[in-house]
Amino acid sequence: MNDLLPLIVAKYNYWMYVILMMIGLYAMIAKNNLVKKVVGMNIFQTAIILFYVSIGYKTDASIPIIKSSDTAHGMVVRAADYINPLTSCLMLTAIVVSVATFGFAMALIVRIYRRYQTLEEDELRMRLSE
Amino acid sequence: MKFIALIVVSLTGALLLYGTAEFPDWGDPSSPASLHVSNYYIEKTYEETHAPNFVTAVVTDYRGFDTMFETAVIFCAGLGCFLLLRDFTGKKEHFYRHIPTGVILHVKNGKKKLTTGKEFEYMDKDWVPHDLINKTVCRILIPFIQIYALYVVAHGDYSPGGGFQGGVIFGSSLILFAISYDLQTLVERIKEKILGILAATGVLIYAGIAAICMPMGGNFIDYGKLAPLLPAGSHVRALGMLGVEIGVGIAVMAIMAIIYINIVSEGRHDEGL
Amino acid sequence: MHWPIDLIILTFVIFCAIAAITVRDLLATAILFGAYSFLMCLLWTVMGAVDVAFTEASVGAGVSTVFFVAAIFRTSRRSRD
Amino acid sequence: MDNYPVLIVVAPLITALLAGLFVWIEERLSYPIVLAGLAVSVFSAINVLIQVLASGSIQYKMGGWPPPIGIEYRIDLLNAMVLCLVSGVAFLNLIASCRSVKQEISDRAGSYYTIYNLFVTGLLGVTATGDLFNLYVLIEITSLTSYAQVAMGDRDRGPLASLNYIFIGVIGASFYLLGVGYLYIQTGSLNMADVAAIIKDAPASSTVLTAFILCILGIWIKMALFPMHVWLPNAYSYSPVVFSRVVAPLMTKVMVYVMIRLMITVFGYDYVFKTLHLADAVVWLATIAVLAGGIMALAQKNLKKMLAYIIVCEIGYMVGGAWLGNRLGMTGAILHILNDALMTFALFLGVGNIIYKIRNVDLTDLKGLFGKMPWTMGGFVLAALSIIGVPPTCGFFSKWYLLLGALEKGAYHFAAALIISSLICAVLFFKVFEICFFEPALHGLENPHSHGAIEEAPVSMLIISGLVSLSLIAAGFYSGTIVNRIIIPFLG
Repeated sequence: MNDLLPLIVAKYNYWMYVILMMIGLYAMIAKNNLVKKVVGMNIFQTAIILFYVSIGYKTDASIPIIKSSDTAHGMVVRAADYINPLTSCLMLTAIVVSVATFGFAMALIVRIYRRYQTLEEDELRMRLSE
Repeated sequence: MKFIALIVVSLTGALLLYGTAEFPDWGDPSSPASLHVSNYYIEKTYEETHAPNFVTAVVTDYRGFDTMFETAVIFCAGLGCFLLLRDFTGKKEHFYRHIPTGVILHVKNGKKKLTTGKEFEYMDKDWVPHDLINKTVCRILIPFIQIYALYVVAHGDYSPGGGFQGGVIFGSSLILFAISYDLQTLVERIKEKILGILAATGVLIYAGIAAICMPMGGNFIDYGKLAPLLPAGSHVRALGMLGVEIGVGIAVMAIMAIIYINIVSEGRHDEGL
Repeated sequence: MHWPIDLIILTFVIFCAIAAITVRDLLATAILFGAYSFLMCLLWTVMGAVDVAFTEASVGAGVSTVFFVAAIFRTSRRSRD
Repeated sequence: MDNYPVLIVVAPLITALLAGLFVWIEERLSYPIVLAGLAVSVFSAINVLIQVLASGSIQYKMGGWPPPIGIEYRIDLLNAMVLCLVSGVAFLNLIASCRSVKQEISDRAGSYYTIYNLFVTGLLGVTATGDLFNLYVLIEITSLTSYAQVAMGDRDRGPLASLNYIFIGVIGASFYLLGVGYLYIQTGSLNMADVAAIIKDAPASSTVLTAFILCILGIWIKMALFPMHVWLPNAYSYSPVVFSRVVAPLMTKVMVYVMIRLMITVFGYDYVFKTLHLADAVVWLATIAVLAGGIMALAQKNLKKMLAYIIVCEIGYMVGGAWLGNRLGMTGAILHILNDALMTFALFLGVGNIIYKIRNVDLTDLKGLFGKMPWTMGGFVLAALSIIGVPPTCGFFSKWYLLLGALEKGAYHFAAALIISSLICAVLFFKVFEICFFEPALHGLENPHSHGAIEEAPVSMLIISGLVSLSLIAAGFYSGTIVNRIIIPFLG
């Protein structure tokens, strides 16, 4: 049992992000209510951010802000002390993108409800066809 | 429909899990992702840009081009909400209650609004009457939220935070103002025109600072070339980053307010949550 | 060894995600969605990415939930599935 | 001035923001500002093309940082050609549709020009960038602006079409981002050339294979290749005229360019065709896409929907050509990017002029159009002939290369699909011409004074439509030089 634990720890984040993504994807495709689909879309995007952040993690490394001890002259900065700043930078952009899409999708939902008075996919299809 | 979804989900899930088979372990410092480029950032950032926070240095300086387009993305969202929801016609009829006598006035397509207060009270199914405790607490709280937001923008280089997070906090203080009072007071206090101008100028500040580097002889986002413009002896790149952060903060603050106002009032900017 | 915190929060995140999708009332979905964002922010703080956590907290838990509730205010709370 | 490569992308961005600012100060100024931005972009795109033709590929380091550290633009022949195409089409479209914007989006035309220019910035950035993550951010800008513009069109169906477009667009963009993540965890860098160098000598691992499948799947979804094309017909037919005229020719072609860039530059020619054995399956998928697009187009009642399905069919050509694996197929695919963009632009210009005069374009409303709008229909006929593949026009030459590539590769099913779809297009367009030419106009039914008098679209729209239709023939004549000067050296 005890050799199984490191294996789980080694890949746990990556299995979990796949499960989260699949929850989001399932909600986007199978759910009937438009708002639920939008929530599924946001969970789908947040799962990818989880994947990127878990790439950048290093065990017992501190947050990516330089310690005052390292800034003294002549002190060489060891890369293993800090986590990977690049993935954090990329994920700031991904969060902004997911908020922008989420805000715009909510505006669309308000607009659709104002015109059709329903947010259910099947009722919408009926009202569209008549 | 649910059956197709299950098939698609299980297929993509299997593909992704197959991909993770040969991943390096989670968190080991010798994985290729944390060796190649990210070591350069960790070792060289403080020397070159004098900014303690690596992430802000990478976001605004090394990969500043990405962040400019990220700000353009949030600008597109705000503009999209404005274009989609805004209707200038506005509601025609308004209801007022004359408080002393209790008579309800039905004003048809009145351009002029009666002054609510002692004499008249606004009556509308969306209009939420002011709650005294809520109003006073928020009136005390909002200035401190805004100061905190300015702190977050200003200290982007030193502590976690930066233009985008500060802008969102400032925007949410405006939203808190709209919720605690009512949307009408926020729209009167901060005109839609000012929000529109602030949103565009914020992103323009970012793109402008980046574009000024070109006539100064550098490539597109080369803050180093801005040295002649800034006081001598200052850390040019750190100041360039700060200027860009301020631009992002202004833009995001205005855009959060625009999106909220348009969603909550269905574009009529009269009554909302 | 601090990795147990990470595992626990990850399992909470998945429960929150499933709950946010299956619950019928949209306002409950909004609150669960805010909780999901907050737990994600907690997870990233544990993993050291503080900038991303700050952004997710202010944006995911903060402004997205406000847009969500504003949109529900203008549409309807009922959802058939 | 060596800043031209970045000027192509930044000029439309800054002028879009200026127009967004001037909307609140002086609304009338926003149109000239946006037009100036696109003019600067076209000018610098042509300069870059001349520089690249003269001295090989250009490298532009953002912020002065060397490539793997910072973002870089690496403009080579394929890049320069598509950049000129995108900026040229966007510029001409803005001139041609100034009046139709006023007609359809009257009260907020100024803000519309801002989002139009941001859309063009996104497209130009996608074409010019040499960085994988920067490509994702720009795909996101292109998508978000196109969601907004689709939602602004038809009052009733626009928002719903846009919401469906969002769901599928987000899945596509996120798959691409995931593919970049899998590449990053394997190579540690985001620059295209750097990643290619690391992948070339690293043993082929399952991570790189999954990264390839995810990136290509994401781009296929954004490209609306057959099984994933569900969003395209609604999105393109319910969007405002000015937007469908710029998105139809450009959006899908730029995504085909991105697919070719990923296949050749990032993953390498031999990795895609030697180590992987997907090429034949993809050519079969392209065949199905070509046939399905054609058949569905036959079933349409609305002209815009019909053209949307023809686009789905054209994408099948390009994907099939690129995946044939031999030089002829790839040449045909790249030439088809250029030709198809021009043909679709000419078609949608014609449709836009018709919509400007007659509100909706169901096939029954097109009665007697030749009498009423001779010049527009002339341009439309020329574009239709080019889509069918009649020799003098450019459509024939790219189909010719695709056909030769298919026969050389032995993919007879793809060659058969090419010919059958040309016939289907012929049937489609002659059905439309038959309605427009022979059936008498409905006298006095839809508008009182339509006794056969010529009701042409305004002159500005006609000049552009005529210009583009003539350019189809010019592109036909010059396709030889285009292939020899641009495509052969690029495939090198």
